[in-house]
Amino acid sequence: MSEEKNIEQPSKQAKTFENPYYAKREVTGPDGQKFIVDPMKDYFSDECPTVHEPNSIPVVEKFLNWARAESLWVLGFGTGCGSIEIGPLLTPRFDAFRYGVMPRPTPRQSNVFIISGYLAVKTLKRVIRSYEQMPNPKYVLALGSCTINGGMYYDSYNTINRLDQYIPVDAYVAGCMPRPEALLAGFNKLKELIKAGKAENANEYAKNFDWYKANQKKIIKDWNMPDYNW
Amino acid sequence: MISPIHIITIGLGVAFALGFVNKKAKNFSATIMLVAIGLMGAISVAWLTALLQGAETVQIFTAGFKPPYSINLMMGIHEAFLTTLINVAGLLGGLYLLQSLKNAGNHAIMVFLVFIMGLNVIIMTRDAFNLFVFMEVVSIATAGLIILTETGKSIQAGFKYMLATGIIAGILLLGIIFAYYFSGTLNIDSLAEANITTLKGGSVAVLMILVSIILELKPFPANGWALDVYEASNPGISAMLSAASATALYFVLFKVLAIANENWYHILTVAGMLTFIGSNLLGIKQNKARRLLGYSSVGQMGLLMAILGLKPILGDKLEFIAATILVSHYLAKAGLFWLAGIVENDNIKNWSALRRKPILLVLFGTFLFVLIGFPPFPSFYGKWELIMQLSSNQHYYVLALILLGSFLEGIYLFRWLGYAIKMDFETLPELNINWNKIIPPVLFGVLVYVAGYFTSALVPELSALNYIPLLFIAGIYFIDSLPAYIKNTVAIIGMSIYGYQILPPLYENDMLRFIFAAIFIGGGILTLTAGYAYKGKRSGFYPVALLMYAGLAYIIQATNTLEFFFGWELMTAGSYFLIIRGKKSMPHGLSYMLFSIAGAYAILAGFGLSFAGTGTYNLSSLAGISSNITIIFSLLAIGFMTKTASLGLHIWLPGAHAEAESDVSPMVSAILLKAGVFGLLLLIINMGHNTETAQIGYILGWLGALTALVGNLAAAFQEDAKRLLAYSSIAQLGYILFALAMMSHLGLLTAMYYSINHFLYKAILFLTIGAVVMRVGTHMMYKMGGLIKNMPLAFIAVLIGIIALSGVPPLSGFGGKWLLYNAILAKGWYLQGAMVLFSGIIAFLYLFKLIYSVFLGQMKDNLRHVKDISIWFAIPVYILIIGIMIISAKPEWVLQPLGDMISQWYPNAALAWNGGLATGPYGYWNGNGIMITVGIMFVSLATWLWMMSRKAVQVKQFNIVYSAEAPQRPETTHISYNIYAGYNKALGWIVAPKITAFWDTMTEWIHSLAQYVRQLYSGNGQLYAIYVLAYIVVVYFTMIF
Amino acid sequence: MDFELKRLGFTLLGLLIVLNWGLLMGAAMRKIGARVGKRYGIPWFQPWINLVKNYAIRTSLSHGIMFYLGPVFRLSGGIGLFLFMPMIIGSQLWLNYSFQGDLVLIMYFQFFGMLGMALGAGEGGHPYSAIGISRGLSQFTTIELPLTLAIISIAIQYDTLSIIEIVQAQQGGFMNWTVFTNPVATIAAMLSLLGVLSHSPFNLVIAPNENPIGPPTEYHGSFLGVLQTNRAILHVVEAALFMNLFFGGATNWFEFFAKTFLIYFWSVFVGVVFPRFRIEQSVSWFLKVPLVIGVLAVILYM
Amino acid sequence: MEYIALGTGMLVILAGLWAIMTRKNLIRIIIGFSLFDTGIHLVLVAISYVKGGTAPILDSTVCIQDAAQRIVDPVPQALVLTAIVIGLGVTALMLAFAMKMHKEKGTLDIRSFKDLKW
Repeated sequence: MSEEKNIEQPSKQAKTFENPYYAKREVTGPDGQKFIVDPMKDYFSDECPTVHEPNSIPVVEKFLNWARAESLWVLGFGTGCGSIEIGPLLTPRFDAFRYGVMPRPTPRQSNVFIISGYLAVKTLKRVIRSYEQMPNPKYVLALGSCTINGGMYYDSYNTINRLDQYIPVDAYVAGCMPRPEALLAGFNKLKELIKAGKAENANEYAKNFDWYKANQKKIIKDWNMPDYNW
Repeated sequence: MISPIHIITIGLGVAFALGFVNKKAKNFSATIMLVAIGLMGAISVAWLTALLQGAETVQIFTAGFKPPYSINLMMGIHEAFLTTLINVAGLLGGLYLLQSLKNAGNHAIMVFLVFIMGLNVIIMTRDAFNLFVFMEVVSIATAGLIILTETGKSIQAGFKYMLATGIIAGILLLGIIFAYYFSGTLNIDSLAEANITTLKGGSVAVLMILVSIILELKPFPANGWALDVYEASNPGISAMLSAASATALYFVLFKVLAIANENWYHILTVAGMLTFIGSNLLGIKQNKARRLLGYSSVGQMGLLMAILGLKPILGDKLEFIAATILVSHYLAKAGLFWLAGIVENDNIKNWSALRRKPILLVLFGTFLFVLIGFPPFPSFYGKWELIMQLSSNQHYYVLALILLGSFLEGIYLFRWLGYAIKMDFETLPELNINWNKIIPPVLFGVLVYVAGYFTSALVPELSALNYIPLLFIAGIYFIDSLPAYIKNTVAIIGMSIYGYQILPPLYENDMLRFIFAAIFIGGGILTLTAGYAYKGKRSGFYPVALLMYAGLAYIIQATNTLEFFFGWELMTAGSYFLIIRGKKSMPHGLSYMLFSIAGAYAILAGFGLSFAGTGTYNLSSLAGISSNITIIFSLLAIGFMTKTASLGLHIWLPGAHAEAESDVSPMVSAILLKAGVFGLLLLIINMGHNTETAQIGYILGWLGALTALVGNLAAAFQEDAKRLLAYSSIAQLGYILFALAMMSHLGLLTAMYYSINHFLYKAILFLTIGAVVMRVGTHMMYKMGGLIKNMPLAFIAVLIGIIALSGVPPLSGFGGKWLLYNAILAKGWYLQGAMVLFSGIIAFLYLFKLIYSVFLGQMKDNLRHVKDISIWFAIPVYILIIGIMIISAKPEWVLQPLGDMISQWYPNAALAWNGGLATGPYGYWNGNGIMITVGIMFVSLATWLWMMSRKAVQVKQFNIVYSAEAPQRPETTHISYNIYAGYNKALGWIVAPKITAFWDTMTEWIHSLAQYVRQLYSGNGQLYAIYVLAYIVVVYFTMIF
Repeated sequence: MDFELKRLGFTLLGLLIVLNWGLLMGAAMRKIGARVGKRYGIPWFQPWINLVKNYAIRTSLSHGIMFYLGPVFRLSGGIGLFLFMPMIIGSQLWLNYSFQGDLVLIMYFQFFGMLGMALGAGEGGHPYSAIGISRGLSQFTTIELPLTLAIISIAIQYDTLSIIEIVQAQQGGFMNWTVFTNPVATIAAMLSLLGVLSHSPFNLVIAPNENPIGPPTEYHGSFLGVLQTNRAILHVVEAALFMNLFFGGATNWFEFFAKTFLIYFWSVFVGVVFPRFRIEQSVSWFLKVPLVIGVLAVILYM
Repeated sequence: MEYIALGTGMLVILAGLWAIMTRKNLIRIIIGFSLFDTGIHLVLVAISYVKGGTAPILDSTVCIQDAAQRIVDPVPQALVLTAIVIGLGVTALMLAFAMKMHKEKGTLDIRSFKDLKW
């Protein structure tokens, strides 16, 4: 009965969240000298992303784009409920390996980020981080209505409605959830875009970095990472 | 020349005259006493010089009659020498006791004078009854001194003493009177002529006389009364008892032995050895300083008694042996008891108080080393000669027991030294030092060196010894108060000059010695260069470091076994002090020393046996041994293997090397261990051609392989960087032992190549890691990480070091592996060889861990601003790296001369050189070409990749993919602690510390045994009296049967 | 001098052949793996595409100089092994630079790349890299033991450590191959091969699901391309080593392709059948059966 | 006669030793020691006894030529005097020790003076 009373009212003032591990601190070196360690500066690179121009020779760029299109390495990160569809995609029934699609466990080696459905704000933070860690060129394949307009979570307090407000999306696959066939179609669409040289969203992200960042920070209150996660 | 009788007249006269002096004029009395003792001493010194110059021994007949009708005194060389000792001790002891004597009053001063006079007479008299009388006089005087200068418990001790000596004296008197009854004379010489042991009753008389004198020498276990006195009385008096009384009584035994038959020699030997071992065993459990000294004192007298018992064997060497050991004991024990009086703290753990006055610590160390018998002290020569004589006469049991007893003695003495050097002393009270207390020990400290010098002059085998290094060390000691960089410069210059003198001739004549000398001296200079990184005075470092190098140089230059052993012991002493300088080195220093002593004794025994076999000390005579080859080889090999830290004898190494200072670790690892290798090489080139040694070689091969395996595995599981390198050294020496044990051309070549290489890369690694440790202030690798950014110089050095160590082409380590393969196949040691090669691969585990945990991975906050390693460490490191590079690119420059050298002993087994291409019995290898090929390929690939990724964004430590998260702390992100957990789960059982556990159990047993045995000394004076009587009975029955 | 240039040319040509053969073999094995899993599998040219794509990645990050040198070491290790390995016996031109060192050099040059890669991955600062390396090194030590014993055994058998001489001794009919003259050593070595090629069950090092993906976690783009290039070369060279030692070597490229394929197939065959070992399991496994067989191989020739 | 003296001396020695070994009181031990000493003195004298001999004084009754047969041995007699003096000194000193020990602990039981051991 007294439980209600004990619930603390969150303060109305906007609080900047600070991760205690990344707080500035004074440290004593082995020779006794004291100095300040600022983890956000000392642990993380603060460089901004740059635009990487495509190869100036069109034939070469075309060839490279073909290679990129035929070798799509997917970041294995089940962001939403749709990740359940990734399994069938890679197993005998649909066997996406045929099309050069292959899962990779690390963003550093991946080219395609599959956003498989709704994104909670908490997940969005991780998605942004992983997306930024992928090397240019990189592509985003968004699955399901949730990534387009919020879908059934359109009025949720905790999920985002439009993914392309936060990271650029190359191809949407509609459905709730889209089946693996639809996913394969999405991959094909993506391949077409890449081959046509239209999948330069990594550069778009770099160009419109401030806009994306502002959008991201608007929704992620506890922003406790560097602006760009290398 | 003044008649010796005036020693007595002065003593007695002044003592009586002091009775008339005003009781208050204590200063006057004391001065008179000292003057009197001085005069007595002057007479004995005068006689000593005269006799040394060839004067005749004189006899003094007191009443004008010849014996047996009068008491006669003798002044020969023995007497003159011993009375000199006693009077010097008396003079200094009197000086030391000045305050106590004055406080006790004129009586005490008189008694002290009578005590010294009595001892003089005991030595000089040739009359049995007179002997008894003066022994009683001394005994009463002792008791008087105890009661007059009473300190707490000394009264009880004095009573026990009186009771026991009273009984002993009674027995002695009975014996004398019976002897008189049977022979009609009291003169010892006439008694000896009368040969009364042949009579039934006569032998009882002799028994009573001898057994009582033996009892006066405090044989175990009938010596509780003496121990109590040593412990409880004024240390000045204990010093007198231990130095002067014991000396005099020992001479009594020497004199009286003339009347005994040869059975008594056995009794003496047995009694002596029993005492030596028994009291040294009990000393281990003792932590009261003065009682410990008592045990040691009793033990030394036991040894001397045994030596006397060995008279028939030792022959004319007896005097030399007995005199050296006696003098050492005399000087050291008096000095130690005096120091005990200065420290005024009876717990040996509190002797660190000595560090308040470093000179006292030096004295303390000196005296302890004298007792153990280290060079250059007299006891060293005595023990050497004793062992040589024993083994030439096949008295192996006695030999073994003497070495065992000495080892037991070493345990407690070095533990004590360790406490003094390492325990905290700030909490202890200031020392209260008077001038009169400090002069005697200092003088004795100087005397012990002088005595050592003169003793060495008596040893013909050491005539070629070069004393300049030792003098140089003494010189360094005297400038110890200067800043470190000056001493460092002096030391480097000294070593360079020495190297300049000895290296060129060695290069011409003796390649083997040249190589090791180059490692020792060159390595010495390089490691000393690192010493510039140290600020301040670095007190005491340079003398001991140079002592080690001097020992190594002596080993190199030794032509006979004595010189070799001399150098070996000096090196051991120096390295002990170097090792124990480390912060937490106390237990490791002790275990190092104990293994070293045990190893040195094995070497001593081996040399003894070889001397018995060949009759010469010449080192090359080892080749001519025809009997006992197996034992000699094994003993010497075990001795040398304590230095190379082979499995089973290795437990001292990790701690000792890890805890040593940054520039000491390379000294003791890269350089010192090579002394053992040098010894083994000498052994193998001289004795390796026998079938017996080949069999031992087989065992050694397996041992080497096991050492390599266990060493490397253990290294992989270490978290302490220096400990890791220490285990790595064990393993590397395992390879060397394995290769040496093959006793083939390729085996020796491999071993030599490994030795040179190990010197280079282990010096690099230890110096660099040591320098890193100096910067970061921890040994623990998991507390470091990411240091490559701050310490590129160190990183490159370690990288090259580990590539060379691991045997990855193109650096020099690969040559070793290649040779090893060929040697293994040529020798046919396939399985052992596979084990060695396997352990070589395990090396990758720890090498990776070393470089990764320290330099790569995540940087820690507190190390964010550390600087690169000190330039003084970097210089020697990079010089060594140049060396590695040269050997890697041009292996033939090293291997060809080595091969030529080894061909002297083992003909070349088809290792042919064609430029840089070596063709062995099984394969071929072109170090030069590989270096070029790999170099070109590496550089072009590096350039290519650089072209592709030249625009790379430089990111920081937390810019890693981390499952879409960011790491929170470097400490938890740096994977270093126990990274080989899986490997440990699979193979950790191999390196479970079974050997350490074994030695721990041994130690525990010895302690339990000592604890059990020492309950004999219940503290009850009556019981002690019973022991005395029982001892007589036992000896009696022994004589009957 | 002419010959030197010619040799260089042929060696580079050989390298090209080996690289492409390695890529093709890699594709073929993936295909086999897929078919066993009832999938169609990748196109046969997928490895080339992957390679091109990776070299064409635009972003490149560096964690430091050692991070960048790691792949260089790795590829130098692979190419170095190729250089010191005689490929086709019977022609002076395909012996590469094997006159500079023998089997021992090959054995120890394997570590060149491993060590460099370990250091490079170490500087990446990723915990998984360190874990992967510690596993890799742990496993590799024990893999090498039966192999060492087998090599000792055949060195005794042929009285040489020179690979060329070993191959020449096996000429004249397949019954002269080591696999028939010294089957015990061959078995020991072939068991080691499973570990050397680190397919399942000995692939905990890179275990993609549990430890993504071991040492190269931070590597991407051209760095990864270099690593992939090396992997292709290394697998062929390792297979060639076993071919030379145990299967009579190759006198022409056709024989070379056939034999290396079959040797490689052995490891894939085992890999698709058995699940993955934990590290202490694989370590103890190599120290049980293969070790005993290896010891037996030596004892038989002692 | 001399055997009686010798035997008595030996018995006294043994008695003294018995007292030293078994009595716990310091004074009794010292008395035992005294007995032991006295016994030795008796033995000393007994040994020098010559049956029917006279005092070792060379005068008209004993001429120099047959002195050796006629007189008892003078040496032990001289010795015994010295020995008695020494014994006295030792006993006195022991008593002094006993006194001080009593002062220290208020007891004369030797078993309570075991502070020093091992």
